[in-house]
Amino acid sequence: MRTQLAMVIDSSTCIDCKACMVACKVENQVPEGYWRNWVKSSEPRYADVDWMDSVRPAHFQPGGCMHCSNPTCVSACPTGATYKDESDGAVKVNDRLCIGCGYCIPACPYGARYRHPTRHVVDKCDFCQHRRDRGELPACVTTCPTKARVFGDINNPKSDAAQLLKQNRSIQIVHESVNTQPNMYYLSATAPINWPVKPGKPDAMQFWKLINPSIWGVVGLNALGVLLMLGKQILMSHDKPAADNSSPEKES
Amino acid sequence: MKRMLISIMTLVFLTVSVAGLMGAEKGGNSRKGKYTFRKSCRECHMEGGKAQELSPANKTQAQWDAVFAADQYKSLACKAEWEKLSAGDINDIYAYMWDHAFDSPSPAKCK
Amino acid sequence: MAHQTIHRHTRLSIFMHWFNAVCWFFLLLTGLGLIRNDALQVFPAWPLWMRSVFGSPETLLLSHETVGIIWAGGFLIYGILLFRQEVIPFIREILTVEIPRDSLWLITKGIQMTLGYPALEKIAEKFGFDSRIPDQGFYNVGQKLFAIPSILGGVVIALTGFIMILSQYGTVAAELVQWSIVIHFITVGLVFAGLLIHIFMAAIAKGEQPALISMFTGTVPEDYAHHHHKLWLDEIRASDAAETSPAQGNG
Amino acid sequence: MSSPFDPALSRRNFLKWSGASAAAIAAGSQTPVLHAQAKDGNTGQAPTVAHKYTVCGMCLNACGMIARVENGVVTKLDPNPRFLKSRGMLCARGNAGIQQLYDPDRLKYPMLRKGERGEGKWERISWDQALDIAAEKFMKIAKEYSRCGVLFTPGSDTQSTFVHWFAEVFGSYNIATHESSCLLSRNRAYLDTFGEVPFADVLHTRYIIIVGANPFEAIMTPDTIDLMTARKNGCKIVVLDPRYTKTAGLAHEWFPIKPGTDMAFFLALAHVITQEKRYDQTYADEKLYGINELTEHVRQYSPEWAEKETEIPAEAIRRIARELSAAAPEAIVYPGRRTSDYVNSTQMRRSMAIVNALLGNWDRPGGLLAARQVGLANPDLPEAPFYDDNPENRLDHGMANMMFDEEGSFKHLRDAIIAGKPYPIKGWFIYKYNPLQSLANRKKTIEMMQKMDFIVSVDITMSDTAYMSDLVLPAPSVLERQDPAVGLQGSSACACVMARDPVIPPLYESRPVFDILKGMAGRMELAEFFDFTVEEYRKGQLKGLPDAEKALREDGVYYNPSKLYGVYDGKIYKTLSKKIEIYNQRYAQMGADPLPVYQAPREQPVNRYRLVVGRSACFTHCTTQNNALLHEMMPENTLWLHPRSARKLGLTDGDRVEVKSHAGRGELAVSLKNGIREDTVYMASGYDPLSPGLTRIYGRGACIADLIEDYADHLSGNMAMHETFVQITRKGAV
Repeated sequence: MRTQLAMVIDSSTCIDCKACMVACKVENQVPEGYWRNWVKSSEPRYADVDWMDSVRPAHFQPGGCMHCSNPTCVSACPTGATYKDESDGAVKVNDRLCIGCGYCIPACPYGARYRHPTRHVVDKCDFCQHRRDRGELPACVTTCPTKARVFGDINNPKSDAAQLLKQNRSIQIVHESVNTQPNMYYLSATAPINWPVKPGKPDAMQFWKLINPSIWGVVGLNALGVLLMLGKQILMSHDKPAADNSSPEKES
Repeated sequence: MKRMLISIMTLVFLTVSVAGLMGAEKGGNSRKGKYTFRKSCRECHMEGGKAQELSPANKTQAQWDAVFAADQYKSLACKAEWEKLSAGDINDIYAYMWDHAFDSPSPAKCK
Repeated sequence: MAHQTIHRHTRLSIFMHWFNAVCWFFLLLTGLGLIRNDALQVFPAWPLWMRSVFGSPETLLLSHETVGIIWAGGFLIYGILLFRQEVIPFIREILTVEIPRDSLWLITKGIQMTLGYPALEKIAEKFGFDSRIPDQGFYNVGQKLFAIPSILGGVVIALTGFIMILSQYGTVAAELVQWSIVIHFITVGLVFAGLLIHIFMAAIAKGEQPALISMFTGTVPEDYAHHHHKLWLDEIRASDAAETSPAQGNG
Repeated sequence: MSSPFDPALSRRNFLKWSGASAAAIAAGSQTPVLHAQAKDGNTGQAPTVAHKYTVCGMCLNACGMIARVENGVVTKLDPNPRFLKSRGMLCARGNAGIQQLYDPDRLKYPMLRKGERGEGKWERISWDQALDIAAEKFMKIAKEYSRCGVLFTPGSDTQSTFVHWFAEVFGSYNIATHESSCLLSRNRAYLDTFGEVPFADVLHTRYIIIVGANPFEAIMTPDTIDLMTARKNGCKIVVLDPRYTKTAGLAHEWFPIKPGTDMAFFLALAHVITQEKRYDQTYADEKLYGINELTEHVRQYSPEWAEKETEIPAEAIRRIARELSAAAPEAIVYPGRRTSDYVNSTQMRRSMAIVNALLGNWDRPGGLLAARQVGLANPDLPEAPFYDDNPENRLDHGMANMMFDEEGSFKHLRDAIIAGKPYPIKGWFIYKYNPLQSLANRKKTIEMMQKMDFIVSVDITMSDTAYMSDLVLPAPSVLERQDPAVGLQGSSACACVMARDPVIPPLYESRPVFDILKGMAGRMELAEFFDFTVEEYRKGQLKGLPDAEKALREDGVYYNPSKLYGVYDGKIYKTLSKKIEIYNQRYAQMGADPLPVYQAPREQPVNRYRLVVGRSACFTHCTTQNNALLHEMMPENTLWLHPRSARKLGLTDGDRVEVKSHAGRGELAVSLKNGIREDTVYMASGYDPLSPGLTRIYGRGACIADLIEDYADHLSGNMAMHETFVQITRKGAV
């Protein structure tokens, strides 16, 4: 079976220490004000109850790009710079093909993408490709104090991730409007579940999709017209060229 | 008013406890004792030295009391070294040993 | 008379024409190869093929951008250096339109091209207009009508392309880039649609071979000039007569 | 494809690389070191990558790290998986250690004050000048006021041992350590109960009560990680805290206890356990001293009584006592760390230690563990001289009756320095210590500084305390230092030895404090006492551990396998009774309560709120708020306020308020939080510095040191930081 790298996260062990966020930031030189990963937290919901009544436990949910199998970002990219890498199942950005249009940014329901302010391309998690090339785990996985993030090929039954997935009930976090088939699995109940947003497209992209058939149509029609005339020219070669000369002759 | 009362009570408490502590302390200068002990005794009483390694934390306060009881030192092998020390020096060493004994409030640390 | 040739294009114009043509084709094909998105691409195999031809998508984009810069840059330098000599006269020429005559040309020529002369004569008779195709200057109005939007389109294509390149090296408002791609695409589509007609009319259509040849030799047969661009020929003759300048003759 | 190690140059690679390395060495670009290395490096080729073992210094935990060094630039810090104490992890602060190294706010060269103190006018001087001045000024003070006229404050740092040594050979015993504002009351309580300060075997426990501690945010290795592992294994966690900390949020039960009443809870637990005979009688007979006195003493402290004090329901207290004793001995009352909270902190912690004693958990799995043998030796150093003209005692001697002589009490010392009695202190040597931000009553600390003739600060950045000093000396980060070996206690994980070697050479003109002290000693006729290198010192420490150097080189850590449980089998306790002293005889002798007697906290004035302080996982006290990587997590602090209290004050979320206490004032925004008691407010420490040298946080938020009033624990002299009540008034919305 094809490799599908994924994260299986036991969010009940997350203590919201933000080590993963800082580790990622350093490893990938993510600029100030931007993040490739995050920890979402549940708000304690005991506002109007008495202190001594039941207290809802806090819940923290580490995340990042979900490397979806049905990635809405990939279908938003006009150039194919954002692609699903068949070799490892990660969703990646080819920096050198990205023109920084940002069509993919609102297309991600998880907010996992941003436009890099100095590299001017879209940036996101790539499961620390360069670390994996060296045989290391992604920075967030390595650094996590409680090892809440388990990383591996879920299609390889021997991997920790696959085994964890097999042994536990898990959920994927999706927005109701589209099942992106994320490759980030959460074990047990994970609380701040409803934060993904409906994938959106910029107006320009919508306009493009709208007008796209017309443009192809105009070109196609013209091509057809030219072909017809060419055909006519070849088939109806007896159309008098002499008439061509009639005009100046008549005039002179 | 309440603050005043608390202050007075704290003061009373402190005086009582400091007095108690004074009573428990030996007369000598513990800091000087440390110095004199190191200078005069440690050459032998150290790891790999001629005699058993000694630190205040090797004995309880009661045990030190026994060591420094009158003329007790005369039964020790290093009697000659003791006699070189003045009564004040010995008292200082006693204070040092006692203050940092095994069961003292601040037992001597290895370092 | 029929064998006499008349100078029509300078060497530089010829060069610029073919420079434009080669760049256009290259940019069109590579640009089409850059659109890799199922919802936008009509020929999904094309980008894949293009990418493998160029070795990688990055080289494809890099080539497209490089040739794009050469194309736009070439015209920019050309335009700046020869602003007086070439640009102004050219613009003046393509903007000179005489509506009654030129609209009649469009109608008669259009009917002739599509339906043929007999049909033209019949229709002219029926609707009561002269079936003779009106005389034209250096460019006929069809060429003018293609020239104006394709020049404007070229500017738009160059500008939007430049914005896209710029956005990779500097901070450009996301919306500007987003709209640039769409406009780049649409403009290329429309200009290309016109281009198809230009190619047909100027190179393939019967009787246009002298025009095509002139894009290499720089000269046209006098009878061709007389037939297609009579007003221009008249002008040359008039000025020849006045100045007897050898430069304007066929040498 | 976008790997920074991809040697292929592309159209964007050049730009990308220049951007990336500019970010990485933003600060370093000014340094000769990096320039030199950049020249040496074969540009255009793949960078030379080295991985070096080191140990984190962002807090005192000392977690094992591997530094990745590319072309002489540290690019990433990763956890050392072989370092069992830190359980193969690195927290946010550890990851941000790289920013401390390359922070543009770092001090770069020695600076001498020009204008008034705090005016911020400095003159750059050479190291020779700096050391000459420091030596001359301290010798002058020694001559005029005795050698005890110089105060030394070494913070928690691997090289602080050299500051202690310097103070000893210089001849001053006026030393105040970080501990006197941190954990001394806990140490006192456990020392006076068990004769030793324990480590909790969190990993193997089945029931843990956490009070006055926040281990999921105040990250401690291995306790924090072990607590989560224990929780996964079914350990029950009960948290008492007036604030809904992350530890409270992840606990099975959380009780927002009334601040300052913790002792009532534990006395009530002891009440239930003794009344219901829920302790092991054989164990008690053999090991405990004073069980009968305790039973008698706590008869008055019923859960019903405690409910009135703590606001925790009596039946919950009774149930917890039963659950706790049922889980014993694999049950712990977590001893905690920062116990500088109330004026009776030692007795409060004593009540917790006593419950631990009743659980019989000492020296057993899942209980409290004794320190383990590490095996470091003391290097041979010359005997320190004795100066006869010195006063007999520390300046703060006797100001608290169970003070630790070698730690002192910053609070009492400060009072005595201001009073100038019993003798004056005129000089101050400060290393990694920042009382103007971290400790109560900033104004008073400034007042104390104004009494002094000469103050030297050795620091990495221009901290507030450095800013108010006369001579500021730049120190390197731990990544640039060679440090002596240190034995670490890792609870059940390990007892180990760590030692740092520089990952890169020191940046700018920074020098480790050892070099500074050695330089000063050489100018004070004390050269013979510093006639060694750190390397030689370390060799001396490791002389009894033949395998250590190899292990440190190959694994970055050395373990000395030692007994974990049953260390006390056949041994006596270091107490007067030689048993676990529930009833403390020495306290009785000196007139303190031999058994903890409940004292209600001071009554809360009307319209005042109790201010509590506490940790966030991204900040070590007040040292990392200005670190760019961590600053992003909390650009400024806010005042946590319960929505009902806010309504009473007419405040909404984000409103700016003035907070006032008897010590000072501050202005900041309020955050409405359900997770705090209505009578309590909380704010994070480390903001609104005096020093503009901390560019990111200067002028942001409010400073706890300006608000907290100065109280101290009666017994240990430890600072009491939760005794302050504040007044809150609206300043208008942002």
